[in-house]
Amino acid sequence: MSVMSYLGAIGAAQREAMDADERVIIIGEDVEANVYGTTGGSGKSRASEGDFTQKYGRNRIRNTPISEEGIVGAAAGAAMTGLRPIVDLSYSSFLYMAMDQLVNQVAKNRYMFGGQASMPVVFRSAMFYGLNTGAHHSDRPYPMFMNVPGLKIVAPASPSDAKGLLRSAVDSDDPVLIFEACLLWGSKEDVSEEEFWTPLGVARTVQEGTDVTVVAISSSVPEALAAARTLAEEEGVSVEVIDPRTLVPLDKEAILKSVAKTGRLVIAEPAHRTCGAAAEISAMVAEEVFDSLKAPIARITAPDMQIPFSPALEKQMYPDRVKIAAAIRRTVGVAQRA
Amino acid sequence: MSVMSYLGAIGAAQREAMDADERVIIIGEDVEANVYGTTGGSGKSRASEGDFTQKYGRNRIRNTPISEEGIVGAAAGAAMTGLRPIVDLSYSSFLYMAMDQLVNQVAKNRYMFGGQASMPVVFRSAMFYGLNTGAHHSDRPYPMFMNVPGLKIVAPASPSDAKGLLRSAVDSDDPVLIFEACLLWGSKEDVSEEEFWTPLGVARTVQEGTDVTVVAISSSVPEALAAARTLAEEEGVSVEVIDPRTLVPLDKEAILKSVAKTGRLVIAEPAHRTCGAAAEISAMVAEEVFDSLKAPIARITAPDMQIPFSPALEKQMYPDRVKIAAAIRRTVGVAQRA
Amino acid sequence: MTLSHDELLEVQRRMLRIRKFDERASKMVKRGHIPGTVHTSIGQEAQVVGATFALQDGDYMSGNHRSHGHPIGKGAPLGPLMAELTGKAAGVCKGKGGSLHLADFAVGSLGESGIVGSSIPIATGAALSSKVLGRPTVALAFFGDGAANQGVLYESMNMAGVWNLPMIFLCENNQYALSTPAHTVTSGVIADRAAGFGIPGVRIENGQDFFAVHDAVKSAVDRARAGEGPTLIEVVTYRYNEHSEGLRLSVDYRNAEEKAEWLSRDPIVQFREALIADHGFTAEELDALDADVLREVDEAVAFSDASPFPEKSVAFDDLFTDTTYVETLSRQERAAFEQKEEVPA
Amino acid sequence: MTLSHDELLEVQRRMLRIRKFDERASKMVKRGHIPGTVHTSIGQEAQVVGATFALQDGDYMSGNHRSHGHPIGKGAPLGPLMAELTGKAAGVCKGKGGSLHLADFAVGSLGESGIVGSSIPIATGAALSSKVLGRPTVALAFFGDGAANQGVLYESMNMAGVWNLPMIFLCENNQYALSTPAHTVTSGVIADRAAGFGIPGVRIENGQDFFAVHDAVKSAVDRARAGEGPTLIEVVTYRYNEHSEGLRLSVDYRNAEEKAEWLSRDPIVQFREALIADHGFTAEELDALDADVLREVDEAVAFSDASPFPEKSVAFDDLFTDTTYVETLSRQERAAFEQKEEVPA
Ligand SMILES: Cc1ncc(C[n+]2csc(CCOP(=O)(O)OP(=O)(O)O)c2C)c(N)n1
Ligand SMILES: Cc1ncc(C[n+]2csc(CCOP(=O)(O)OP(=O)(O)O)c2C)c(N)n1
Ligand SMILES: [Mg+2]
Ligand SMILES: [Mg+2]
Repeated sequence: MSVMSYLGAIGAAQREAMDADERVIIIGEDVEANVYGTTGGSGKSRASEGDFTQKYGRNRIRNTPISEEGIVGAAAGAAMTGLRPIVDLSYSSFLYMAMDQLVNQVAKNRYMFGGQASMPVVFRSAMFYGLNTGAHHSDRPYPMFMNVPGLKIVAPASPSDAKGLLRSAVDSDDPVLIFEACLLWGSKEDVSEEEFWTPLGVARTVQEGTDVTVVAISSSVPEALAAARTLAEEEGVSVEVIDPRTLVPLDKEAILKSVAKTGRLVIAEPAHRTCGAAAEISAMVAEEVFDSLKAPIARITAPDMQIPFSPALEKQMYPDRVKIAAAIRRTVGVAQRA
Repeated sequence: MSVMSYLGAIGAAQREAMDADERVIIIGEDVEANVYGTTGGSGKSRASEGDFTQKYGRNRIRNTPISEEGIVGAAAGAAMTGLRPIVDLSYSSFLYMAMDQLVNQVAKNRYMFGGQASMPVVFRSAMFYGLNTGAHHSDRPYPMFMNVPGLKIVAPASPSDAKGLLRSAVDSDDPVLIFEACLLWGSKEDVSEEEFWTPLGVARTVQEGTDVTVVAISSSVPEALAAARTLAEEEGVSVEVIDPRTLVPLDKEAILKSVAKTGRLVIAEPAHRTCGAAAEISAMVAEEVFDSLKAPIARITAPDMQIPFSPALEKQMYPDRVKIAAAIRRTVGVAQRA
Repeated sequence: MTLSHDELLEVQRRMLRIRKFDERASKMVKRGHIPGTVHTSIGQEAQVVGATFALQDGDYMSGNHRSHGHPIGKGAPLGPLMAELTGKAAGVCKGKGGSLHLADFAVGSLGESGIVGSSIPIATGAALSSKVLGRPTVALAFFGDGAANQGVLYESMNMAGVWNLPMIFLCENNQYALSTPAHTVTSGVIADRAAGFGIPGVRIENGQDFFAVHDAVKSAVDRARAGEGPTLIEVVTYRYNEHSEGLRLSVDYRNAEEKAEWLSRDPIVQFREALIADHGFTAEELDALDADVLREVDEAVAFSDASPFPEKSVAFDDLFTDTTYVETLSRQERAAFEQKEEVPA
Repeated sequence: MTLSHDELLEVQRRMLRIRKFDERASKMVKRGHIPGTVHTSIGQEAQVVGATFALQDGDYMSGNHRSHGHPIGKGAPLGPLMAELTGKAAGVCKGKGGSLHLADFAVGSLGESGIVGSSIPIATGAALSSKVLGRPTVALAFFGDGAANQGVLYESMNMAGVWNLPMIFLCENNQYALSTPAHTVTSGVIADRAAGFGIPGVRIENGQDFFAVHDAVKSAVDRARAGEGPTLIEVVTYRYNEHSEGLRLSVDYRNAEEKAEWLSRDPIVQFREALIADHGFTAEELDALDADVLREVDEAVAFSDASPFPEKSVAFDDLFTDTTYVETLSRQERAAFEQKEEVPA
């Protein structure tokens, strides 16, 4: 065990994956100079030297032109013919550039070709919201990919998960999109320095509780935990916090079981509200365990607005502990009134 | 009044809009030769001659290269500088090619620039599912655009709405994506030959009822109506069928009122299930009128699978009257058991 | 390079197979025996086989909506291709791809793309694999004059150029993209676009001449295999049929004179004449080949006819390599898709 | 063409404004007075003003992440630009765009794009408007050497070529895209890419020379306005600062020698020397200009300082032209965003 940051854990997983399998390559803009901090030396934080390039060479660390559509397509073609690329797309807002390749080729080829192709490729990108980078650099677009069958979708919320889920993603023979959260880059915890794999499709119960279930996604997980602590301390409310970790496939059983137990559900996520992951989880619960529900399901999300640049405006756009706590109170309170 | 097909109604609306305002232009692949049947002469069905080009000239009927990203971006730039383009993107599956322009420019510019820009542009595309055209030509991607604030989204289900909503879309100073359904192309009804505008954001109650609300989208509307008829005749169930017509902005009040009355909700749409419009409507209802609900909300959608080519496989992928009727029975039955 | 007698015969066989296969497919669309539509390569056979015959086993290729016959050019048997067009279980993609999204990995076909331009980077990725893994294979992307205006082509050419990939970009310039004449939407000359991306560009004016196409592609393939990088080749050719079978446009965008001129230079007829005039073939031998190919096509149709349609559940296979995903589909959903009216308890 | 004494003075003023504005912005980022980051044009002023000064009022332009100063080149006042960088209500975009997504419609700036390459077709669309509506305006897209590998550039060049649009594609080749040297990711020469798209391509080797840039852009603008179509211009230049302010990379991807060489050819110093040597300006006059510009920048900062931050509710404006949409946000949602704990009844 050693203390690792979220960003360091990603770097460590990439290094392990590169060491474990020669077919793994890293491809992306500015990966050679380690601009985004996951192809460097230390594995603990932004590295002091760009030593993935030194260690693995330019054949396997491919610094690319700014051509997202071409890069994603080439990675898909490479995955169909023997490589296992990790594509670093840096900001999640750049995924749109490659949307055709992601939806029409990466997600569909295996299916259309009746299983002749397999597509072992990982697309990493970071959601850079909350840092006053404006509407072009603050997107959290994972929900739109959830509507595309054929993509596995991962959103790690802790350093351990960032490491373990990335290893599973690289070893998966199916395409995986990993949405990292730059707000979590600096978060730290003890992480095993051994190799380990966190399975895709298995939720993590971050904290057990009995009064209400909070399903929280990505950077909403620490906020939900903080809200849960406040409520436990100040109001004696027992909150169960669940982090789905992978959004496709979704660990429905874990969520349903928890809601069956608590009877109440709050969902928190940083994406826009309409057709978000929270909508899906809410609908799924309303279908499957309707009779267990004691109160309306509450969603705490970003509103259906773009992200403004000004620090006076941006902060209010995301779920935070205050909003999540308010929603929990409302959910528990409504039931008390009933 | 005259009998118009859905496709003919689109052509009629385009002609009216071109006549009404010189700034309206049509831009797209093969529009000059009227390949997709909405830039031709008769306005009633596939036209016998490509007379939009004759009537309005090549300056306003712009046959383009196959460059969707460029076309959409150019239309956006043109809309910001005085034109009011109608962009014909033919198949909805081609929207991915232009995703960056749609999400990062079309949806965001007005907001980012503090209102300096306006974006009066319409993007038409047809969802070609159900015709054995395979996974690259069968997408129904409107839900992913619902997660993008800044786009108005329209899905007409009848010839009248196809005409009236398109006129409102062209007259809107905001960007509108219209998702047509080729399964409806041939559907016919009496449509006014006068100019009329169907407002965006107002649902249509297709049929009133008291036992259960069915919200149906696009080509699911006629299927829902057929299911409703069967249930009324054979089982005496009174079904209210609502067609939201515009998905953004969504007429929430109409849906909530209906569910408050019936206490039961079935949602039918042709898109994939996860994070679809049905998920959003379900979540919205579970938040807002939870106490009125007498039964679980049911979604009838395409499954989270790609679309296979073979006619032996494809038919089962979409909501139809049988599945919708089954869901209604289940929803009503559950309540009866309660 | 010179081709042997057997090789020349094989070339003519493959061109004929494509022609006869597509002629049959065209009829089958009209009779409703093939669902949806097909886009034929009739008229473009020299361009297709000129290119595929320059590739070796193990080399990769990708195509577009008009490439269901290109695996034939690379030696694929006809039966599974025809069964794919009819949506049968014995189809090369189990009936899930159809004419527009057909792949035949056994002959290196990484797939067509119904999305114009979209498969170009796929082949480029196959060239990248070859390079990274040190394999001697090359990759070739087929695309049309219409696709040549998709930006991803230039992203791919740039990547292939800067990484010196073993890649051939082959533009099938049949002069029209659906109803749109190439010259009305294409600024400059497609082959000339290579230079700005630091790679050689070749334009073959007579794309109906197998030898012209084959020579150019063979040189490019040899260069690529020798580690000398990518080439763009534009082949000027003509499709005889409408854009797709069954499509009826009210506007006649190609004139009769033009059509007649191209028909007079038919690639298969020309090649046959050359075989007899210059390569010692007899008319009898080639007539026998014609008959043989017709028989092959009949057999392919029989193969397709004999195949059942896929089981309904096949629609739920192959999305992912693991099957756990299917189990996450909701109970209602699975029930609905089996058309059951009641949910399992 | 020759510029008048006043015009030459105005050129130097605008170049100085960009330099001093960006130098101040750089400090403000480091002190936390500007949130996020900024990308400066320091070192590239001749290229910016050489281009913008060739445009007329009413002409359009679009830019990228490094173009917040380009409106200055087109004559915009500094205050609202600085207030935009600080996220203030008086910002030209009400503080909603910031340095990366700034537009200034008053001077024809249709906006920067934080997405590399993405604003190129926007300017192309403005050129299309000019053409369709018969207006005499032209449009110019600024983009970097990195952006030159985005496919949408070639889609746009092709459209502009085939429609003969009044359009200038201006590549600011500062030789690096973030940490990546252009030559390692660019195959061929950017300016040479024009030829394949049937339009003229010009490469200006000395992009530090205002006159060289201005001459080339002016000719292209004149051609465009005369209905003779688009031009691609590649200007070789250099950015003095790191990619963005505050960014610290562990790898030094540019060597000291190279930096020194470029610093020795500073565009503003060169232009000043030319003004004195060839155009009858005095050192005093130009010193006064320096001081004047410093004062202008001080005033811009004061303007920004004096402005309040926008009201929270401004975050909910401007998505659509109509306001009904905001009313459809759910009650919970609106309550949450006002940080209220209880839902309104
Ligand atoms: C991205 C995309 N845009 C548009 C289409 C519709 N479409 C299908 S084929 C075609 C014409 C293609 O022309 P070309 O590339 O020259 O190939 P050809 O059919 O002539 O072989 C068009 C516009 C498509 N399938 N994909
Ligand atoms: C589509 C997209 N990909 C990547 C980035 C990240 N990024 C921002 S600036 C930049 C370098 C741009 O280089 P260039 O176009 O040469 O402009 P310069 O910064 O040199 O002026 C990169 C890679 C981005 N903003 N958008
Ligand atoms: Mg063609
Ligand atoms: Mg640069």
